[in-house]
Formats: sequence, C-alpha cells, structure tokens
Amino acid sequence: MNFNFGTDIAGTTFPNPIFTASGCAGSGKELVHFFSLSDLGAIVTKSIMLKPRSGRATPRMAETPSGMLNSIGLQGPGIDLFLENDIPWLRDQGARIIVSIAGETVEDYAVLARKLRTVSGLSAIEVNISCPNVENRGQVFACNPETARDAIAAVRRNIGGELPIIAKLSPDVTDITAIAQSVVEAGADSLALINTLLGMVIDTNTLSPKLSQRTGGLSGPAIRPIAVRAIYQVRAALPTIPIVGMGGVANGRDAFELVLAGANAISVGTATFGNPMAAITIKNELEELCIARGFNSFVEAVSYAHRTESK
Amino acid sequence: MNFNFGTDIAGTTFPNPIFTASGCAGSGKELVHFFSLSDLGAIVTKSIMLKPRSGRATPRMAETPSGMLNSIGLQGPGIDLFLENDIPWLRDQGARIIVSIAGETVEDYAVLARKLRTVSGLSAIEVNISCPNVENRGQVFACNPETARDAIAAVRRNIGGELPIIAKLSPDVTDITAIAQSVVEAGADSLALINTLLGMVIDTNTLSPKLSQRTGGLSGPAIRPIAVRAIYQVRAALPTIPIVGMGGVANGRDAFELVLAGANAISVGTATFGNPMAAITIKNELEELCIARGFNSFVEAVSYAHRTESK
Amino acid sequence: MINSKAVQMDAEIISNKRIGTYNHMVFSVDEMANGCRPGNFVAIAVGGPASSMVLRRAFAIYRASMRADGTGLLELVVAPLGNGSKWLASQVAGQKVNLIAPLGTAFGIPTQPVNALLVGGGYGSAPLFALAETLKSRGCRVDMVLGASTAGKIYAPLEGKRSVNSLTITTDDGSAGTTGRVSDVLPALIQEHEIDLIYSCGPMAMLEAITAITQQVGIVHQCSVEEAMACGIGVCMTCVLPVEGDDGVIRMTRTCVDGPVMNGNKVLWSKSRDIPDGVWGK
Amino acid sequence: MINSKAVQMDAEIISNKRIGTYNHMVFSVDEMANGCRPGNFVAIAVGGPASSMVLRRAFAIYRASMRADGTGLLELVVAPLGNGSKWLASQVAGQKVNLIAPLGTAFGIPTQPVNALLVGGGYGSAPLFALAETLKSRGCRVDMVLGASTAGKIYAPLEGKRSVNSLTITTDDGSAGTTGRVSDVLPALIQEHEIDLIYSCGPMAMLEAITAITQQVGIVHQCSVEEAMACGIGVCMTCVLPVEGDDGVIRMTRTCVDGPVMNGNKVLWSKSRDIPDGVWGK
Ligand SMILES: Cc1cc2nc3c(=O)[nH]c(=O)nc-3n(C[C@H](O)[C@H](O)[C@H](O)COP(=O)(O)OP(=O)(O)OC[C@H]3O[C@@H](n4cnc5c(N)ncnc54)[C@H](O)[C@@H]3O)c2cc1C
Ligand SMILES: Cc1cc2nc3c(=O)[nH]c(=O)nc-3n(C[C@H](O)[C@H](O)[C@H](O)COP(=O)(O)OP(=O)(O)OC[C@H]3O[C@@H](n4cnc5c(N)ncnc54)[C@H](O)[C@@H]3O)c2cc1C
Ligand SMILES: Cc1cc2nc3c(=O)[nH]c(=O)nc-3n(C[C@H](O)[C@H](O)[C@H](O)COP(=O)(O)O)c2cc1C
Ligand SMILES: Cc1cc2nc3c(=O)[nH]c(=O)nc-3n(C[C@H](O)[C@H](O)[C@H](O)COP(=O)(O)O)c2cc1C
Ligand code: FES
Ligand code: FES
Repeated sequence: MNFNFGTDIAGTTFPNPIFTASGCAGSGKELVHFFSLSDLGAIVTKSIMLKPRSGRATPRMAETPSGMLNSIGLQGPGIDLFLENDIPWLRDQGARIIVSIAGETVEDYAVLARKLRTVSGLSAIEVNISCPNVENRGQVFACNPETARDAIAAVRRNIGGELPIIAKLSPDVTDITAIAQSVVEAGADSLALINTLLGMVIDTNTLSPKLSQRTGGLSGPAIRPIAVRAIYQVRAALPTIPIVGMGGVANGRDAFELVLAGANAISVGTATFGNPMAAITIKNELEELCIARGFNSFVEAVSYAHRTESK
Repeated sequence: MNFNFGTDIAGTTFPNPIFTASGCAGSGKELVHFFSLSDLGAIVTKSIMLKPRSGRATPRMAETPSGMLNSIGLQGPGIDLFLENDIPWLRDQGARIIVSIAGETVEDYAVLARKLRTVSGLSAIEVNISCPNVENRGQVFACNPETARDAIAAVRRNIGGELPIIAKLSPDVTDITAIAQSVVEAGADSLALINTLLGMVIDTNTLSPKLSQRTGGLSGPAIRPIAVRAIYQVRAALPTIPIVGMGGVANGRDAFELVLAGANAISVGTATFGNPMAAITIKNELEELCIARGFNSFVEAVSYAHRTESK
Repeated sequence: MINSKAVQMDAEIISNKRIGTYNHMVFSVDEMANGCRPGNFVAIAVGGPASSMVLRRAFAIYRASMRADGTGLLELVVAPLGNGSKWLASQVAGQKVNLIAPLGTAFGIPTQPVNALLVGGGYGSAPLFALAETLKSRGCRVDMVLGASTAGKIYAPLEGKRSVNSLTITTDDGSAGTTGRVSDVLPALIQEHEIDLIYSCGPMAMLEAITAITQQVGIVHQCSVEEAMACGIGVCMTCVLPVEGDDGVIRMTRTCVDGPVMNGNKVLWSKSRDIPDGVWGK
Repeated sequence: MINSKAVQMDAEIISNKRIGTYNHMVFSVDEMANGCRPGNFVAIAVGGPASSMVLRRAFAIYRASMRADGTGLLELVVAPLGNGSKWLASQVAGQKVNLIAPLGTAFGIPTQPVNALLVGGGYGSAPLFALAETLKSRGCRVDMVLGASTAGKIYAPLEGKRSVNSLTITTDDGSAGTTGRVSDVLPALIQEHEIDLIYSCGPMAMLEAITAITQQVGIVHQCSVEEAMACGIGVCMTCVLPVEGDDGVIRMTRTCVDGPVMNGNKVLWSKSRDIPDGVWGK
C-alpha cells in the first residue's frame, strides 16, 4: 500500500501520528509487555519536575460517566534520576521520545530546559503549563496568557535551537485561542490540546469530595467534544501550527475526528487504562479509516473538516 | 414522615427542590402526559426572547459519550405569544413557574424584564446570559464579568422589587467565581450553574462538523464533574447565595451530589430526553437518599460537603 | 402535541430474527398495542444500565397487534448500523427494554377508496405493510415501490407482499429489480395505476425526490420523515423541519409530535439544511 | 514491574452462581491459568461495547487451574456492589469478557514449614483458599480467620475449609461466629497456634488493624491491599500507598505492580490518607 502515515511536528518527522499522552503511559516500561514502543509515533513521558515528587494523597482517582478524574500531583523521580534511568532505557527501545516537563515557577521551566538541552535522542519537549504557579497565588500557568507566555519563553530561551517545543494547554479558559496565540509568540513550535478539565466528584456515602485534593482533572471520552472544539478553534486561528490532539480518543474513529478538526498527531491517554493495547489498535484503525475515506496520506486528512470554510 | 423537602430560593419557597432545566421541558405541555407539573418544585421554561425565533438549521444535535451536543438556537414564539399562551396554561396546571429569558443586547434583557414585571403567578426569573452579545462581536455575555453584569443589571433595574432573579452562568470561563461575584453585585438574587459547555462533533462520514452551526452545547452526565466543581467553587466563594444546580443529573444520587456541593435546588435537563419521568424519579430518589443519610430536612444537606472546611 | 396514547413500559423481547441485513424484533406489550397506528413510532432506551448512550432511538412500528390472551405484540425492523441499533439488535428473547409508544402522527387514511402508491426506502418499508393492510380493508388499490442501495437492504417479507396489488423494486446497484432509484420509476407507476395518493417512508433525500414529483403532478404526498431526535416526545426541539402550516406560515416544526408523518408537499426540503427564507422567526 | 505472565484475552464465562451475597464466577482461559499464583489479580473490562465505565475492575483470583484438555479455568468471587461489579455479576454463561491476568504480586511462600494464619475480610477470603492449599502442600500448619459485617458476607465454601486446620469466624453483628472484628481474635490465635506468619486480605482498615498487632508481636505480615486502581498495569499512578522500601526510604508505591501483596509492616497506614512526613518527594 502507498498510504503515507507519517507526520511532521515542527520539523521532526514521526512514522505515524499516534503518541502516548503524558502521565498515561509512565515511561513506557509496563507497556513494552504489550507492544514495542517503537511501533508508536512517539512516547510522551509523564511530566517531570525538577525534584522528586511524592504526588498527592490517595484517593487520587474517581470514575465518572465516560471518563475519570485524577489528581496524581505529578508524582515522579525528578529530572536528574529521570534522565539517568528512563531516557537511556527509552532510547534502547528504539522509541521516539517526547519529554514532558512541568514546573512551579518560571525559573523551574528554565532549569528543566537547560537540563534537557544537551540530552541526545529526544524528538521534542512538551511543556505542561497546566500547573499551579506558586509565585502567582497558585493560578495555573496555562489559564493566563501572560504566565503561559512566561513559562514558554523561559523554555525557549534555554532549550537551544534544535528541539521543538510543544506547549500543552488547558481547556479551562474563556478563550483558548488567546492562550495559543500567546505561547506561539513566546516561541512554542507546536501545541498540545487538551489537558484535563477541572472537575469534582462527591462521594454520597462519606458526603465529602472523593479525591483527597477535592478537585481533579477530567479525561476520557466525556471530554472529546471539548477537545474537538478546542482543536478546531485553534486550527482556525492558527492555520499552520502543528497540533498534538488528545482528549477522549478511544478508537480510530475518535482519533480521525480530532485529525479532521486539525490535529497533526494524536496522544492516547485514558484509553490505555481500559486497554493496554489501545494506542496500537487506534493506530491501525486510524490508518484504515484514512484509506477508506480516500486519503493518500495522513497529512491530507489533517484539518480536512475546515475545507468548507476555506472555499 | 417528618422530612422537610422544601427549599427556598431568594425568599420564594418551593415544596421540593427538583425543577426542570430550561430548554429541556418546553413549556411543560408534553410532560403533563407523564406527570402533574405541580409535583415538581418548579418548571423552568425554555429561554424566551423578544421576538419569534426560528432557531438554527438542523442537524441540531449529536449524541456524545454520556452526553449530547445541541444547537437549537433558542427557537421560540417570542415573549408576547409566550405570555399569552404558555403562562396562563402553566398557571392552570398549578405549576410554580420560573421564566427563563435570553437577549442579544443589554436592551433586550431590559425590555424582557419590563414585560415580565407585571405578570402574576411567577416564582422567579432565570436570566440566560450564555447568549452571543451582538453588540460585542458575538461574545457570550456570561463569558465576561462586565457584560454579564450589564445584562443582569438591566434586568434588576426593570423587574421591580418582588421577582427573584436567577443568573444562569456558563462554565466556559477561566474563573466562574469572578463571574458569579460580578452578577451578584449587579443584583442577581441567585445563580443557576451550569449551562452547557461548548463542544463539537465531526462526522467521520461527511468529514465535516455534525451540527449545522459546527459547535453546540455539551450536556448530560459527561459534564457532571464540571457542574459539581463549579457549584462547589461558587458555594465556597459565596456562602449564602442560593444556587440552582444542574448538569448531568440522571438519578437521585447525582442530584444529591450537586446538593452536597452547594445546590439549593436541582434542574433536570438531558435526563428527561432519555426518560420523560426522570425528574419525578430523581425527586423521589433524592428524598429517600437524604433521609437514608440522616438528614431531617433537605436544607440540612445543602453544601454539606463543605463542612470539613468550616471546621 | 404528544400522541395521547403514549405509554412508557418495560417490554420483553419475544423474538429477534435476522432477515437480510435487518433484525425483525417482536416485543410483548399490553393493551398499548391497541393504540398504535401505521406511521407511529416507538422510542427505545439503549445500552443497558451503564450505557454511555443517553438518548432513545426511534423505530417505526412495523406491526402492532393484540393476542387472544389480551397481551399485545409490537414488531420492529431494526437495521444494526450504529452503537444504539447494534445494541438493540444484539438483545435476545427474554430480555427487556424500556420503550415509549405509540409516538408521533399516523398516516391519514382516506375516507373513500382511492388508488394509493406506497414508496419505501430501506427499512422505510417497515410501516408501509400495516398501512397497506388498512388501506386494502378500506377498499383501496395499493401498489408499492421499494428501493435500496442493494438487494439485501430491501425489506419485503412474504406476508407483507400479500396485501399489495403490485410490488416494484429498485436497487442502486441493480442487484434486484430495476436499476436506479424509486423516483425513477414513480412517474410511470403514477400514470399506469392512476395514483391519487402517495405514502412514503425512507431517507430524506428520497422523500425530497418524491415531493418534486408529487408537487409537479399535483397529488397528495404523506411522508414519514426521519430527522435526528433527542427526546421523541416534543420537549427538546432538535427534530425540526421547515413546514408550511395551514395558515401559510412556514415554521420549524417538530417531526416527533407533528410528524413523523407529514404532508410532504408542505415540507421545504432543502439539501443545504439551511433555515429557508420566509421561515417564521428567521 | 508488571507481572511477566500477564496476558490480555476474551474469556468465556463457564458458570456464574450466586453464593450468599457473592457471585462465584468461572471463566475459560488458556494456559494463562498456569501463570496465576495466589495473591495475583485479574482486571476486567465492564459494561459492554457502549459502556460508560472506562476503567477495568480488579478481582483477586480465587482459583486458577488447568483442565485435562489443556484449557484453563479462572475463578473469581464477585460482590455486586457498584455499577461495574453488578454488570459483571449479571453476565451469564456463554458470554465473554475481556480480562488481563495474572497481574500484581503473589503471596510469598515460605521455604520451610511454618505456622501460618490467614485472615480474610468479606470477599477478601477469595485468594486465601488457594494460598491455604499451597501452604498445606508445603507442610505448613494453616489456620484461618474470616470476618465480615454479617454472616451473609462470609465467603467460605466447603472445599475451601478442607485445607485449613481451624477456621474462626467473626461478624460485627454476631450473626455468625464471634461478635466483633478479626483483630479482636487475632492475639489469642497467634499465641494458641504459635503463628510465624500472617497473610491477610480485606478492607484497608482491617489490614491496618492487623498490622498494629503484627508490628507489636513482631511477626511477618503479608497483606493484599485494595486501593482504587485506574489501569491495574502500573502506568497511571493512582493506586499508591506509602511503603518503606528495603533501603529505608518511604515511597508512594504502586499497589498494582508492587502489590497487591505487600509487607504490611512496611506500609505506613494512615487513616487520614495524607502523604506522611518523610515520604520521598514530599
Ligand atoms: C421516526 C423515525 C423512525 C425510524 N425508524 C427506524 C426503523 O424502523 N428501523 C431502523 O433501523 N431505524 C429507524 N430509525 C433510525 C433509528 O432511530 C436510529 O437513528 C438508527 O438506528 C441509528 O442509531 P444508532 O444508535 O445505531 O446510531 P448512532 O450513530 O449511535 O446514533 C447516534 C445518534 O444519531 C441519531 N441518528 C443516527 N442515524 C440516524 C438516522 N438515520 N435518522 C435519525 N437519527 C439518526 C441516533 O438516533 C442517535 O441519537 C428511525 C428514526 C426515526 C427518527
Ligand atoms: C487488588 C484488588 C482486588 C479486588 N478483589 C475483589 C474481589 O475479589 N471481589 C470483589 O468483589 N471485588 C474485588 N475488588 C474490588 C473491585 O475491583 C471493585 O472495585 C468493586 O467491585 C467495586 O466496583 P464497582 O464497579 O462495582 O463500583 P463502582 O462504584 O462503579 O466503582 C467506581 C470505581 O471505584 C473503584 N472502587 C470502588 N470500590 C472500590 C474498592 N472497594 N476497592 C478498590 N476500588 C474500588 C472501582 O474499581 C471503580 O474504578 C478488588 C479490588 C482490588 C484493587
Ligand atoms: C492519570 C493521568 C495522569 C496524567 N498526567 C499528566 C501529566 O503528568 N502531564 C500532562 O501534561 N498531562 C497529564 N495528564 C493529561 C493527559 O496527558 C491528557 O491530556 C488528558 O488525559 C486527555 O486525554 P485522554 O482523555 O486521552 O486521557 C494525565 C491524565 C491522566 C488521566
Ligand atoms: C436541547 C437543550 C436545550 C437547551 N436550551 C436551553 C435554553 O433555552 N436556555 C438555557 O438557559 N439553557 C438551555 N439548555 C441548558 C440546560 O438548561 C442545562 O443547563 C444543561 O443542559 C445542563 O444540564 P443537563 O446536563 O441536565 O442537561 C439546553 C440544553 C439542552 C440539552
Ligand atoms: S425529538 Fe425532541 S422535540 Fe422532537
Ligand atoms: S492502577 Fe495504574 S499504576 Fe496502579
């Protein structure tokens, strides 16, 4: 078959557009039990912070209709151990690696970028700015065009020339295109849409919030219509920016929907919890669908739902 | 039994806290086939505008995982015919009536309020401000503290002293408590939380957005965690404001969850489409649950999930 | 207004048989069957207790009948296409589903014997057989045209065929009957059988094509439309079509309560799915 | 790391019987049964194709065995409590469910014959019977305590009882055995049977109470914990507990891959569900 499934994110080429979503595949160590990591377009690692993090107290999750809440709190070993242990291992697997970073201050993002600058074998860096900014009353970086810009600018200044920066945005904003515009101006090469939505579940037995942190991030098929809308809006506002789409993709049809809306690649998150093989199944189904609908290459399908407007 | 199921919204008492949600029960004419409208706390009518409205072209809806999108576009007969036909009929049914109004300009809201001022037999007026403001590039009134305030202030100035004003807010904002604060300052006596979230579905057969208007409002159980979070946040910020909660309530447990988060009454929307008797079933289940959890009155259960914080 | 006979109930599946690409399903209902008229539909909750599908699915009533023991039977023809219909078609005898029926308007039955042509597309043939029987019993001549993309999608059971004077079949791919669309064969049939009245049920594009013919020839066209419905009972306003009323005003009209059977000649079919100019409130 | 034997498959339900307040369910699996050890669990997708439940449910393996024909059997004890478990318990023989097994750690088997006390709460008894058989076959003395709120929630099938030297039952309401909790009867049993090692499985509060005793008396405590799991395979980090490692560092440790069987004496049980001071990365 002649179908070209490859995709390009800010100059880096991936053999197929299906990635893992940050925080939904760990560092890939468990998933190799089910498939070869090199079969996916890329592995996006769990957002890593400067120092080791215990994360939040449990309960950290609650199932919701067609979705779930989580408040993991970015548990992880910190950047140094991560670079020592996980990156070499991922390289050995032949995986294309996108490192996701998260900070509590603008300076955190700068330091993380400097640490990554010299690491070889990375395909891109995803900047998770859906984190509370401890210098600004805990307001989430991604919820304000200025703080979002500051975090991305700090990464841009420190990362060096090569590595594409993917800014990951939160949907919990009045106008996501304004945030998108702002981070692109600050030097983001690509956007990841969308992170989870802030939600809450109350346990009607204990009569208290179910999660230890009260609120958590909503993911899964329930949020897919929000993801499609956000991707579509941002694509309309920024016609050429590469977008990594995510949010409730559970099968090839879902992935195709996000692609038509404007995603140049798709991250699979919550679906992996229900099915460890989800990303591989989605990859195969998406390829079949693109072919069935008459596309000669994946790239042709990207943003196709916008065609009527450009006519 | 001694359980007191009554609730109070800004001085108006309702025998029970289960209402219909605006736009999900028409004017009640079809539901009387299934139950007596006076059995519910109140009927919230479909948002009515100044003039007759055709609404949007079809398709106007798309099912989504545990939810649906709609873009009805406020189809309706306009306030004059509505007051002539629907209100007398609802009064005859013994229903408690909450009229929902919607405008395209601040002046529209003012005129609608004046028209309602002298109508007898109304329990409250709900102000749907999730409408595009034609004087401000079509930005939704509820997405900006100033325009939200202007719309509510216009109603406040024109409605006279008696009728409680319930301001209905959109969850599609960065900080819903800021909007809540703003409309309460402008004279809202109560808040309705939440309206639908902006979403989109793309048809993977036609390769175009499924709804004629491209985007639509997401409702149903999928959005319940967002509703619970919004109600909880606003309740924490405004401890005494009466809140009419809604968003994905499909059974008594769901309603109870919103009540514990801070809702003084519950509107049932999308659930009625799946089951015309939903509101009645929810009412019965909610009463049983409150009793089973040891509450002596409905009012005791309201905001109960906040108790740990006030300790 | 909502069909005054509408009842909500849990109905047991009596049988579920695959016929061609369809499932013929029989449900045990009570006296409710008595209230069903050809053209009415049923709204069924799908997916079971933990379903991700929040909306009911509408199905035209294929047949409704009362048994000697006082129980009623409701029969449907289900095309397993998407999640909801596939779930329904996978349910087995003995299981129960929640349904509301009868809903919507019925085909109007002429008071005088007339020559009626019944036109069905795909599973759109379902409500036409009961209609044919009723028309026959009133002394009408009944001819039928059924069309589909391919032979397997023609639903025309033997017992159904008995109640029509003639049956013409068209398929897009020529795998059965005449190659082409139902609208291709209509003009000749109208002339040949001196048709007074056309009843139709099928995809919207087919109904539009038939209307083009009936408006031209000037004969009555009662069609059963199929617009996506969220509630099926008239409360949500999703299922509307622009229809000209008796007062000459064109309104966005609910097809679940003022339909599914409507006067096809009064529907402003519009492929573009716009709100046509002149609609009330545009 | 994930259990190296883990396999994902569609498994047919062979039988599903109500026993007390539980469902005993048997699934046909292939050689996978060979890899299952007492303590391992299975993760099952629930709700069918249009399910609103996106997460698998974990169930302790009650028994796993190979049949002469080379097929394997997997047995579970399911308490139908919430949406997922109710759905599973309502499935009938012949239907298939998707499962992943074996997952997680197994109970460690002592190399020398010892005196073991097995403590189960509610359906927590499920994995203990296979464990008892294994211990017996290694020459251990095996005593068992089962507790529950009420008699109907004690799961103790006849064939299971055969492999234990003694069985003590406690219920909160006194409807069977001793009134009280398992922790009330433990100290006496530990002394009486000169217990070297305690295995436990049940609600977290019970495990915590047992740990208070084992830490005091200074005996080994292998417990199977039950923390809410989103993925069951180690990728989501929802299922953690603060556990002291061999290096003395307390880490938030995944109970799906480094558990469910853990050294109870090394778990920092904390009712408040805080991150205890001293946890790495706090
Ligand atoms: C008045 C009426 C009568 C009908 N009679 C029959 C019948 O006799 N036999 C039969 O097999 N089907 C019939 N349908 C179509 C049926 O209601 C379902 O829409 C169809 O089975 C597809 O639903 P799904 O759940 O399988 O697909 P999904 O893709 O899961 O459907 C998603 C949503 O879109 C709506 N939708 C999808 N396709 C259609 C369609 N073609 N028309 C309207 N809504 C659609 C569904 O109702 C649902 O709300 C009828 C529809 C209407 C409105
Ligand atoms: C290692 C392990 C072994 C288990 N073994 C058994 C067993 O042998 N038999 C049995 O009946 N159940 C067992 N459970 C509990 C089972 O996994 C389900 O959690 C329980 O059946 C309730 O799920 P539900 O879908 O019915 O409830 P729902 O309310 O629909 O569950 C919603 C979510 O909360 C989680 N949840 C709810 N209750 C619990 C709980 N008590 N523990 C952990 N998570 C919970 C569910 O897994 C699900 O993700 C075990 C759990 C774990 C982690
Ligand atoms: C358990 C869990 C942990 C997550 N951790 C991270 C994270 O560390 N960094 C990040 O950027 N996003 C994180 N996310 C968000 C996902 O990457 C993704 O944006 C979101 O879940 C929507 O996709 P989905 O619906 O496919 O899961 C996490 C999501 C879940 C469910
Ligand atoms: C078909 C439909 C029409 C609606 N029309 C209105 C409306 O006219 N005015 C309004 O304020 N809200 C309207 N809503 C929003 C609902 O009142 C409610 O806020 C929302 O649907 C969330 O509740 P639910 O999940 O219970 O449906 C509509 C919702 C639906 C699904
Ligand atoms: S389907 Fe709801 S009004 Fe017709
Ligand atoms: S359940 Fe996901 S890591 Fe343990």
